[in-house]
Amino acid sequence: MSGLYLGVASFLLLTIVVGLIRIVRGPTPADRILAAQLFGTTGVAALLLLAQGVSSPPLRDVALVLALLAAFAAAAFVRRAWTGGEE
Amino acid sequence: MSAEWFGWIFDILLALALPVLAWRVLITRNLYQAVILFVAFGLLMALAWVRLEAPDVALAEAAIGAGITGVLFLDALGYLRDRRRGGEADERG
Amino acid sequence: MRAAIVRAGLLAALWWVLSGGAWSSWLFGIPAIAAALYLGFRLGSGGWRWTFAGAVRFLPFFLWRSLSGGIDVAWRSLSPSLPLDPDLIEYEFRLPETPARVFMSNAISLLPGTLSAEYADEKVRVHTLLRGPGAVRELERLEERVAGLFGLEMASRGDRA
Amino acid sequence: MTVILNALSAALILAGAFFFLAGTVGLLRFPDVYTRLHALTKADNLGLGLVVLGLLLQVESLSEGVKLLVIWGLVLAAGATAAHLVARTALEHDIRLWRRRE
Repeated sequence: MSGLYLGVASFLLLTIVVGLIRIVRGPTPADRILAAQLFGTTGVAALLLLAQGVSSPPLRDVALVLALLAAFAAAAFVRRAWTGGEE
Repeated sequence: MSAEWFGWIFDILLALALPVLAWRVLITRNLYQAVILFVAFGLLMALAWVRLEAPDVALAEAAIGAGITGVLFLDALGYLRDRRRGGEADERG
Repeated sequence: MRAAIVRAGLLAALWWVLSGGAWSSWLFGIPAIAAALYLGFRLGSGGWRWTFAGAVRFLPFFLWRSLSGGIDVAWRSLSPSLPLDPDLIEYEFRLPETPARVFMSNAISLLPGTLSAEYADEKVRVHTLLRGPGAVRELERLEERVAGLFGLEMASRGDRA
Repeated sequence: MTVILNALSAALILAGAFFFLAGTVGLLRFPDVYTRLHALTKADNLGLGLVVLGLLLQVESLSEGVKLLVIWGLVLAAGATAAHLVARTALEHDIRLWRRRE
Protein backbone atom coordinates (compact mmCIF):
# COMPACT_ATOMS: atom_id res chain seq x y z
CA MET A 1 0.00 0.00 0.00
CA SER A 2 2.75 2.49 0.83
CA GLY A 3 3.87 2.42 -2.80
CA LEU A 4 0.42 3.68 -3.75
CA TYR A 5 0.51 6.47 -1.16
CA LEU A 6 3.90 7.73 -2.29
CA GLY A 7 3.01 7.31 -5.96
CA VAL A 8 -0.16 9.39 -5.65
CA ALA A 9 1.71 11.93 -3.50
CA SER A 10 4.30 12.31 -6.28
CA PHE A 11 1.52 12.74 -8.80
CA LEU A 12 -0.06 15.46 -6.66
CA LEU A 13 3.30 17.22 -6.36
CA LEU A 14 3.46 17.16 -10.16
CA THR A 15 0.02 18.77 -10.46
CA ILE A 16 1.17 21.50 -8.03
CA VAL A 17 4.34 22.20 -10.02
CA VAL A 18 2.40 22.31 -13.30
CA GLY A 19 -0.21 24.55 -11.66
CA LEU A 20 2.54 27.05 -10.78
CA ILE A 21 2.61 27.95 -14.49
CA ARG A 22 -0.65 29.79 -13.86
CA ILE A 23 1.03 32.01 -11.22
CA VAL A 24 3.80 32.93 -13.60
CA ARG A 25 1.40 33.58 -16.47
CA GLY A 26 -1.22 35.52 -14.52
CA PRO A 27 -2.51 37.67 -16.16
CA THR A 28 -4.43 39.31 -13.28
CA PRO A 29 -3.38 39.33 -9.62
CA ALA A 30 -6.44 37.17 -8.93
CA ASP A 31 -5.02 34.41 -11.10
CA ARG A 32 -1.82 34.45 -9.08
CA ILE A 33 -3.47 34.04 -5.71
CA LEU A 34 -5.17 30.90 -6.96
CA ALA A 35 -1.87 29.27 -5.99
CA ALA A 36 -2.93 29.55 -2.35
CA GLN A 37 -6.04 27.58 -3.19
CA LEU A 38 -3.95 25.01 -5.05
CA PHE A 39 -1.57 24.53 -2.12
CA GLY A 40 -4.33 24.56 0.46
CA THR A 41 -6.01 21.50 -1.00
CA THR A 42 -3.44 19.66 -3.09
CA GLY A 43 -0.61 20.21 -0.60
CA VAL A 44 -2.77 18.96 2.26
CA ALA A 45 -3.73 15.83 0.32
CA ALA A 46 -0.07 15.15 -0.57
CA LEU A 47 1.00 15.53 3.06
CA LEU A 48 -1.77 13.25 4.34
CA LEU A 49 -0.70 10.60 1.83
CA LEU A 50 2.95 11.00 2.84
CA ALA A 51 1.97 10.72 6.51
CA GLN A 52 0.36 7.36 5.76
CA GLY A 53 3.06 6.26 3.32
CA VAL A 54 6.02 6.72 5.65
CA SER A 55 3.84 6.16 8.78
CA SER A 56 4.73 9.47 10.37
CA PRO A 57 1.64 10.93 12.11
CA PRO A 58 3.24 14.36 12.82
CA LEU A 59 2.97 15.09 9.11
CA ARG A 60 -0.80 15.43 9.59
CA ASP A 61 -0.10 18.47 11.77
CA VAL A 62 1.97 19.98 8.96
CA ALA A 63 -1.06 19.42 6.71
CA LEU A 64 -3.27 21.20 9.22
CA VAL A 65 -0.93 24.21 9.34
CA LEU A 66 -0.78 24.29 5.55
CA ALA A 67 -4.57 24.39 5.33
CA LEU A 68 -4.74 27.32 7.75
CA LEU A 69 -1.93 29.27 6.07
CA ALA A 70 -3.33 29.00 2.57
CA ALA A 71 -6.52 30.65 3.81
CA PHE A 72 -4.51 33.38 5.59
CA ALA A 73 -2.42 34.07 2.50
CA ALA A 74 -5.52 34.46 0.32
CA ALA A 75 -7.17 36.77 2.86
CA ALA A 76 -4.02 38.90 3.31
CA PHE A 77 -3.66 39.20 -0.42
CA VAL A 78 -7.14 40.43 -1.20
CA ARG A 79 -7.29 42.68 1.87
CA ARG A 80 -3.92 44.38 1.62
CA ALA A 81 -1.76 43.87 -1.39
CA TRP A 82 -3.97 43.81 -4.43
CA THR A 83 -3.48 47.00 -6.42
CA GLY A 84 -5.92 46.46 -9.24
CA GLY A 85 -6.25 44.93 -12.66
CA GLU A 86 -2.78 45.94 -13.88
CA GLU A 87 0.21 43.66 -14.16
CA MET B 1 6.67 -0.69 -8.06
CA SER B 2 8.07 -0.16 -4.62
CA ALA B 3 7.52 2.68 -2.24
CA GLU B 4 11.20 3.52 -2.44
CA TRP B 5 10.96 4.05 -6.17
CA PHE B 6 8.09 6.51 -5.83
CA GLY B 7 9.93 8.20 -2.98
CA TRP B 8 12.75 8.85 -5.45
CA ILE B 9 10.36 10.33 -8.00
CA PHE B 10 8.95 12.65 -5.34
CA ASP B 11 12.45 13.77 -4.30
CA ILE B 12 13.65 14.35 -7.86
CA LEU B 13 10.57 16.41 -8.66
CA LEU B 14 11.19 18.53 -5.57
CA ALA B 15 14.89 18.90 -6.33
CA LEU B 16 14.06 20.12 -9.83
CA ALA B 17 11.22 22.44 -8.83
CA LEU B 18 12.95 24.19 -5.92
CA PRO B 19 15.91 25.76 -7.78
CA VAL B 20 13.70 26.80 -10.70
CA LEU B 21 11.26 28.43 -8.30
CA ALA B 22 14.06 30.15 -6.35
CA TRP B 23 15.44 31.50 -9.62
CA ARG B 24 12.03 32.82 -10.65
CA VAL B 25 11.59 34.53 -7.27
CA LEU B 26 14.88 36.35 -7.83
CA ILE B 27 14.36 37.44 -11.44
CA THR B 28 10.66 38.37 -11.28
CA ARG B 29 10.20 42.13 -11.70
CA ASN B 30 6.60 42.24 -10.51
CA LEU B 31 6.84 42.28 -6.71
CA TYR B 32 3.39 40.77 -6.09
CA GLN B 33 4.21 37.86 -8.30
CA ALA B 34 7.58 37.47 -6.58
CA VAL B 35 5.94 37.32 -3.13
CA ILE B 36 3.47 34.67 -4.23
CA LEU B 37 6.28 32.66 -5.79
CA PHE B 38 8.19 33.07 -2.52
CA VAL B 39 5.24 31.63 -0.58
CA ALA B 40 5.04 28.77 -3.07
CA PHE B 41 8.76 28.19 -2.59
CA GLY B 42 8.29 28.06 1.20
CA LEU B 43 5.56 25.47 0.89
CA LEU B 44 7.61 23.27 -1.42
CA MET B 45 10.53 23.71 0.98
CA ALA B 46 8.27 22.44 3.77
CA LEU B 47 7.62 19.34 1.66
CA ALA B 48 11.40 18.97 1.25
CA TRP B 49 11.86 19.05 5.05
CA VAL B 50 9.19 16.38 5.27
CA ARG B 51 11.18 14.20 2.89
CA LEU B 52 14.31 14.82 4.99
CA GLU B 53 12.39 13.33 7.92
CA ALA B 54 12.23 16.59 9.84
CA PRO B 55 8.50 17.21 10.33
CA ASP B 56 9.17 19.79 13.07
CA VAL B 57 11.31 21.88 10.74
CA ALA B 58 8.65 21.43 8.05
CA LEU B 59 6.06 22.82 10.45
CA ALA B 60 8.24 25.84 11.23
CA GLU B 61 9.03 26.38 7.54
CA ALA B 62 5.34 26.32 6.58
CA ALA B 63 4.24 28.55 9.46
CA ILE B 64 7.10 31.05 9.57
CA GLY B 65 8.90 30.76 6.22
CA ALA B 66 5.85 30.75 4.00
CA GLY B 67 2.98 31.90 6.19
CA ILE B 68 4.07 34.74 8.42
CA THR B 69 6.83 36.04 6.15
CA GLY B 70 4.50 35.90 3.17
CA VAL B 71 1.73 37.80 4.95
CA LEU B 72 4.26 40.39 6.20
CA PHE B 73 5.61 40.85 2.67
CA LEU B 74 2.10 41.31 1.31
CA ASP B 75 1.35 43.82 4.03
CA ALA B 76 4.59 45.69 3.33
CA LEU B 77 3.66 45.88 -0.36
CA GLY B 78 0.25 47.27 0.55
CA TYR B 79 1.96 49.85 2.77
CA LEU B 80 4.39 50.83 0.00
CA ARG B 81 1.50 51.30 -2.40
CA ASP B 82 -0.38 53.51 0.08
CA ARG B 83 2.73 55.66 0.57
CA ARG B 84 3.28 55.97 -3.13
CA ARG B 85 -0.32 57.06 -3.62
CA GLY B 86 -0.03 59.50 -0.72
CA GLY B 87 3.10 60.98 -2.32
CA GLU B 88 1.35 61.49 -5.64
CA ALA B 89 -1.54 63.21 -3.91
CA ASP B 90 0.91 65.56 -2.14
CA GLU B 91 2.57 66.50 -5.41
CA ARG B 92 -0.76 67.28 -7.01
CA GLY B 93 -1.96 69.28 -4.03
CA MET C 1 -24.43 29.49 30.36
CA ARG C 2 -25.53 26.21 28.85
CA ALA C 3 -24.24 27.34 25.48
CA ALA C 4 -20.85 28.09 27.04
CA ILE C 5 -20.59 24.60 28.56
CA VAL C 6 -21.55 22.92 25.29
CA ARG C 7 -19.04 25.04 23.40
CA ALA C 8 -16.28 24.35 25.95
CA GLY C 9 -17.00 20.63 25.61
CA LEU C 10 -16.73 20.79 21.82
CA LEU C 11 -13.49 22.77 21.99
CA ALA C 12 -12.05 20.29 24.50
CA ALA C 13 -12.93 17.42 22.15
CA LEU C 14 -11.24 19.30 19.30
CA TRP C 15 -8.13 19.85 21.41
CA TRP C 16 -8.07 16.18 22.34
CA VAL C 17 -8.14 15.26 18.66
CA LEU C 18 -5.49 17.80 17.64
CA SER C 19 -3.07 16.96 20.45
CA GLY C 20 -3.47 13.22 20.03
CA GLY C 21 -4.61 12.82 23.64
CA ALA C 22 -1.32 13.54 25.45
CA TRP C 23 -1.93 14.58 29.06
CA SER C 24 0.83 17.20 29.19
CA SER C 25 -0.76 19.05 26.27
CA TRP C 26 -3.64 20.25 28.48
CA LEU C 27 -1.20 22.69 30.06
CA PHE C 28 -1.60 24.69 26.84
CA GLY C 29 -5.00 23.32 25.92
CA ILE C 30 -6.97 24.75 28.82
CA PRO C 31 -5.76 28.36 28.34
CA ALA C 32 -6.33 28.00 24.60
CA ILE C 33 -9.90 26.80 25.13
CA ALA C 34 -10.55 29.67 27.55
CA ALA C 35 -9.20 32.18 25.04
CA ALA C 36 -11.31 30.68 22.24
CA LEU C 37 -14.45 30.84 24.41
CA TYR C 38 -13.76 34.47 25.31
CA LEU C 39 -13.12 35.47 21.70
CA GLY C 40 -16.15 33.55 20.48
CA PHE C 41 -18.54 35.38 22.78
CA ARG C 42 -16.72 38.68 22.37
CA LEU C 43 -17.12 38.55 18.60
CA GLY C 44 -20.74 37.53 19.06
CA SER C 45 -20.96 34.45 16.91
CA GLY C 46 -24.32 33.48 18.38
CA GLY C 47 -27.43 32.45 16.49
CA TRP C 48 -26.10 29.22 15.01
CA ARG C 49 -29.00 27.12 16.19
CA TRP C 50 -29.20 24.16 13.87
CA THR C 51 -31.55 21.23 14.22
CA PHE C 52 -30.49 17.61 14.26
CA ALA C 53 -33.17 16.47 11.84
CA GLY C 54 -32.18 19.25 9.47
CA ALA C 55 -28.53 18.22 9.64
CA VAL C 56 -29.40 14.59 8.85
CA ARG C 57 -31.20 15.80 5.73
CA PHE C 58 -28.63 18.46 4.80
CA LEU C 59 -25.43 16.44 4.96
CA PRO C 60 -26.23 13.75 2.35
CA PHE C 61 -27.70 16.42 0.07
CA PHE C 62 -24.59 18.57 0.38
CA LEU C 63 -22.16 15.68 -0.12
CA TRP C 64 -24.12 14.45 -3.13
CA ARG C 65 -24.27 17.90 -4.72
CA SER C 66 -20.57 18.60 -4.17
CA LEU C 67 -19.77 15.20 -5.65
CA SER C 68 -21.74 16.10 -8.78
CA GLY C 69 -20.17 19.56 -8.69
CA GLY C 70 -16.70 18.04 -8.87
CA ILE C 71 -17.67 15.59 -11.60
CA ASP C 72 -19.31 18.38 -13.60
CA VAL C 73 -16.30 20.69 -13.47
CA ALA C 74 -13.87 17.81 -14.12
CA TRP C 75 -15.80 16.85 -17.23
CA ARG C 76 -15.83 20.46 -18.45
CA SER C 77 -12.11 20.94 -17.94
CA LEU C 78 -11.13 17.70 -19.67
CA SER C 79 -13.57 17.93 -22.56
CA PRO C 80 -11.79 19.16 -25.73
CA SER C 81 -14.51 21.65 -26.73
CA LEU C 82 -14.45 23.40 -23.32
CA PRO C 83 -18.24 23.49 -22.75
CA LEU C 84 -18.55 26.77 -20.82
CA ASP C 85 -21.09 29.56 -21.09
CA PRO C 86 -20.54 31.64 -17.96
CA ASP C 87 -22.94 34.22 -16.59
CA LEU C 88 -23.38 36.39 -13.52
CA ILE C 89 -26.77 36.27 -11.80
CA GLU C 90 -28.33 37.78 -8.72
CA TYR C 91 -30.19 35.68 -6.22
CA GLU C 92 -32.46 37.18 -3.62
CA PHE C 93 -32.45 35.38 -0.27
CA ARG C 94 -35.63 34.03 1.22
CA LEU C 95 -33.76 33.03 4.36
CA PRO C 96 -34.57 35.43 7.19
CA GLU C 97 -31.32 35.41 9.18
CA THR C 98 -27.77 36.53 8.52
CA PRO C 99 -25.81 33.48 9.82
CA ALA C 100 -27.84 31.14 7.63
CA ARG C 101 -27.26 33.43 4.63
CA VAL C 102 -23.52 33.50 5.20
CA PHE C 103 -23.52 29.73 5.55
CA MET C 104 -25.44 29.40 2.31
CA SER C 105 -23.24 31.74 0.31
CA ASN C 106 -20.24 29.66 1.34
CA ALA C 107 -21.95 26.40 0.40
CA ILE C 108 -22.87 27.80 -3.05
CA SER C 109 -19.26 27.59 -4.26
CA LEU C 110 -19.15 23.82 -3.79
CA LEU C 111 -22.32 23.10 -5.74
CA PRO C 112 -22.32 22.25 -9.47
CA GLY C 113 -21.70 25.26 -11.68
CA THR C 114 -22.17 28.00 -9.09
CA LEU C 115 -19.68 30.29 -7.32
CA SER C 116 -20.72 33.00 -4.89
CA ALA C 117 -19.00 36.20 -6.00
CA GLU C 118 -20.52 38.96 -3.92
CA TYR C 119 -22.60 38.88 -0.80
CA ALA C 120 -24.81 41.79 0.21
CA ASP C 121 -27.39 41.62 2.97
CA GLU C 122 -30.45 40.70 0.95
CA LYS C 123 -28.91 39.00 -2.05
CA VAL C 124 -25.90 37.22 -3.40
CA ARG C 125 -24.29 37.52 -6.82
CA VAL C 126 -23.44 34.15 -8.25
CA HIS C 127 -21.10 33.31 -11.11
CA THR C 128 -22.40 30.34 -13.06
CA LEU C 129 -20.62 28.10 -15.53
CA LEU C 130 -23.75 27.65 -17.61
CA ARG C 131 -26.37 30.22 -18.60
CA GLY C 132 -29.95 29.26 -17.96
CA PRO C 133 -32.45 28.31 -15.26
CA GLY C 134 -30.46 25.36 -13.89
CA ALA C 135 -28.39 27.47 -11.52
CA VAL C 136 -31.40 29.18 -9.95
CA ARG C 137 -33.09 25.82 -9.39
CA GLU C 138 -29.89 24.59 -7.75
CA LEU C 139 -29.81 27.63 -5.45
CA GLU C 140 -33.48 27.26 -4.50
CA ARG C 141 -32.96 23.64 -3.54
CA LEU C 142 -29.92 24.57 -1.45
CA GLU C 143 -31.82 27.37 0.28
CA GLU C 144 -34.62 24.99 1.28
CA ARG C 145 -32.12 22.56 2.80
CA VAL C 146 -30.28 25.37 4.62
CA ALA C 147 -33.61 26.61 6.03
CA GLY C 148 -34.25 23.07 7.24
CA LEU C 149 -30.79 22.84 8.77
CA PHE C 150 -31.29 25.98 10.83
CA GLY C 151 -34.97 25.31 11.49
CA LEU C 152 -36.09 28.53 9.80
CA GLU C 153 -39.24 29.55 8.01
CA MET C 154 -38.57 31.13 4.64
CA ALA C 155 -40.22 34.31 3.46
CA SER C 156 -42.63 33.63 0.65
CA ARG C 157 -41.79 35.01 -2.74
CA GLY C 158 -45.02 35.71 -4.56
CA ASP C 159 -44.08 37.01 -7.98
CA ARG C 160 -40.67 35.82 -8.94
CA ALA C 161 -40.07 35.44 -12.62
CA MET D 1 -11.43 -8.54 4.61
CA THR D 2 -8.22 -6.53 4.64
CA VAL D 3 -7.82 -7.17 0.93
CA ILE D 4 -11.25 -5.72 0.14
CA LEU D 5 -10.61 -2.77 2.45
CA ASN D 6 -7.25 -2.07 0.84
CA ALA D 7 -8.70 -2.28 -2.66
CA LEU D 8 -11.53 0.10 -1.75
CA SER D 9 -9.08 2.49 -0.13
CA ALA D 10 -6.80 2.40 -3.18
CA ALA D 11 -9.75 3.02 -5.51
CA LEU D 12 -10.88 6.05 -3.51
CA ILE D 13 -7.38 7.53 -3.43
CA LEU D 14 -6.88 7.03 -7.17
CA ALA D 15 -10.27 8.62 -7.86
CA GLY D 16 -9.16 11.55 -5.70
CA ALA D 17 -5.95 11.89 -7.73
CA PHE D 18 -8.06 12.05 -10.90
CA PHE D 19 -10.01 15.04 -9.60
CA PHE D 20 -6.80 16.84 -8.61
CA LEU D 21 -5.62 16.32 -12.19
CA ALA D 22 -8.90 17.72 -13.51
CA GLY D 23 -8.57 20.73 -11.20
CA THR D 24 -5.10 21.55 -12.48
CA VAL D 25 -6.15 21.06 -16.12
CA GLY D 26 -9.04 23.44 -15.46
CA LEU D 27 -6.68 25.94 -13.82
CA LEU D 28 -4.59 25.99 -17.00
CA ARG D 29 -7.32 25.72 -19.64
CA PHE D 30 -10.24 27.79 -18.34
CA PRO D 31 -10.50 31.29 -19.84
CA ASP D 32 -10.86 33.64 -16.84
CA VAL D 33 -10.28 33.82 -13.11
CA TYR D 34 -13.90 33.06 -12.19
CA THR D 35 -14.09 29.84 -14.15
CA ARG D 36 -10.65 28.84 -12.81
CA LEU D 37 -11.97 29.34 -9.30
CA HIS D 38 -14.81 26.94 -10.10
CA ALA D 39 -12.32 24.33 -11.26
CA LEU D 40 -9.99 24.59 -8.28
CA THR D 41 -12.60 24.88 -5.55
CA LYS D 42 -14.86 22.07 -6.63
CA ALA D 43 -12.50 19.56 -8.21
CA ASP D 44 -9.75 19.85 -5.58
CA ASN D 45 -12.11 19.72 -2.63
CA LEU D 46 -13.75 16.61 -4.02
CA GLY D 47 -10.30 15.14 -4.65
CA LEU D 48 -9.26 15.81 -1.06
CA GLY D 49 -12.54 14.36 0.17
CA LEU D 50 -11.96 11.11 -1.72
CA VAL D 51 -8.34 10.88 -0.49
CA VAL D 52 -9.49 11.46 3.11
CA LEU D 53 -12.19 8.78 2.73
CA GLY D 54 -9.60 6.38 1.37
CA LEU D 55 -7.26 7.08 4.28
CA LEU D 56 -10.12 6.79 6.79
CA LEU D 57 -10.41 3.11 5.88
CA GLN D 58 -6.83 2.64 7.10
CA VAL D 59 -6.87 4.54 10.41
CA GLU D 60 -5.85 2.82 13.60
CA SER D 61 -7.39 5.07 16.24
CA LEU D 62 -10.50 7.20 16.68
CA SER D 63 -8.62 10.45 17.23
CA GLU D 64 -6.65 9.87 14.04
CA GLY D 65 -9.86 9.50 12.03
CA VAL D 66 -11.49 12.53 13.60
CA LYS D 67 -8.35 14.56 12.88
CA LEU D 68 -8.56 13.62 9.19
CA LEU D 69 -12.19 14.74 9.13
CA VAL D 70 -11.33 17.99 10.93
CA ILE D 71 -8.63 18.73 8.35
CA TRP D 72 -11.07 18.06 5.53
CA GLY D 73 -13.74 20.28 7.06
CA LEU D 74 -11.20 23.04 7.62
CA VAL D 75 -9.95 22.93 4.04
CA LEU D 76 -13.56 22.89 2.79
CA ALA D 77 -14.54 25.96 4.81
CA ALA D 78 -11.29 27.83 4.14
CA GLY D 79 -11.40 26.99 0.42
CA ALA D 80 -15.00 28.13 -0.04
CA THR D 81 -14.32 31.36 1.86
CA ALA D 82 -11.09 32.10 -0.03
CA ALA D 83 -12.81 31.45 -3.37
CA HIS D 84 -15.57 33.87 -2.44
CA LEU D 85 -13.04 36.52 -1.33
CA VAL D 86 -11.03 36.25 -4.53
CA ALA D 87 -14.14 36.35 -6.75
CA ARG D 88 -15.55 39.34 -4.87
CA THR D 89 -12.29 41.29 -5.06
CA ALA D 90 -11.97 40.44 -8.76
CA LEU D 91 -15.45 41.91 -9.35
CA GLU D 92 -14.54 45.00 -7.33
CA HIS D 93 -11.52 45.52 -9.54
CA ASP D 94 -13.67 45.19 -12.66
CA ILE D 95 -11.97 42.10 -13.97
CA ARG D 96 -14.25 41.23 -16.87
CA LEU D 97 -15.77 37.82 -17.03
CA TRP D 98 -15.28 35.75 -20.12
CA ARG D 99 -18.41 35.09 -22.12
CA ARG D 100 -19.16 32.63 -24.89
CA ARG D 101 -20.70 35.19 -27.25
CA GLU D 102 -19.01 38.56 -27.55
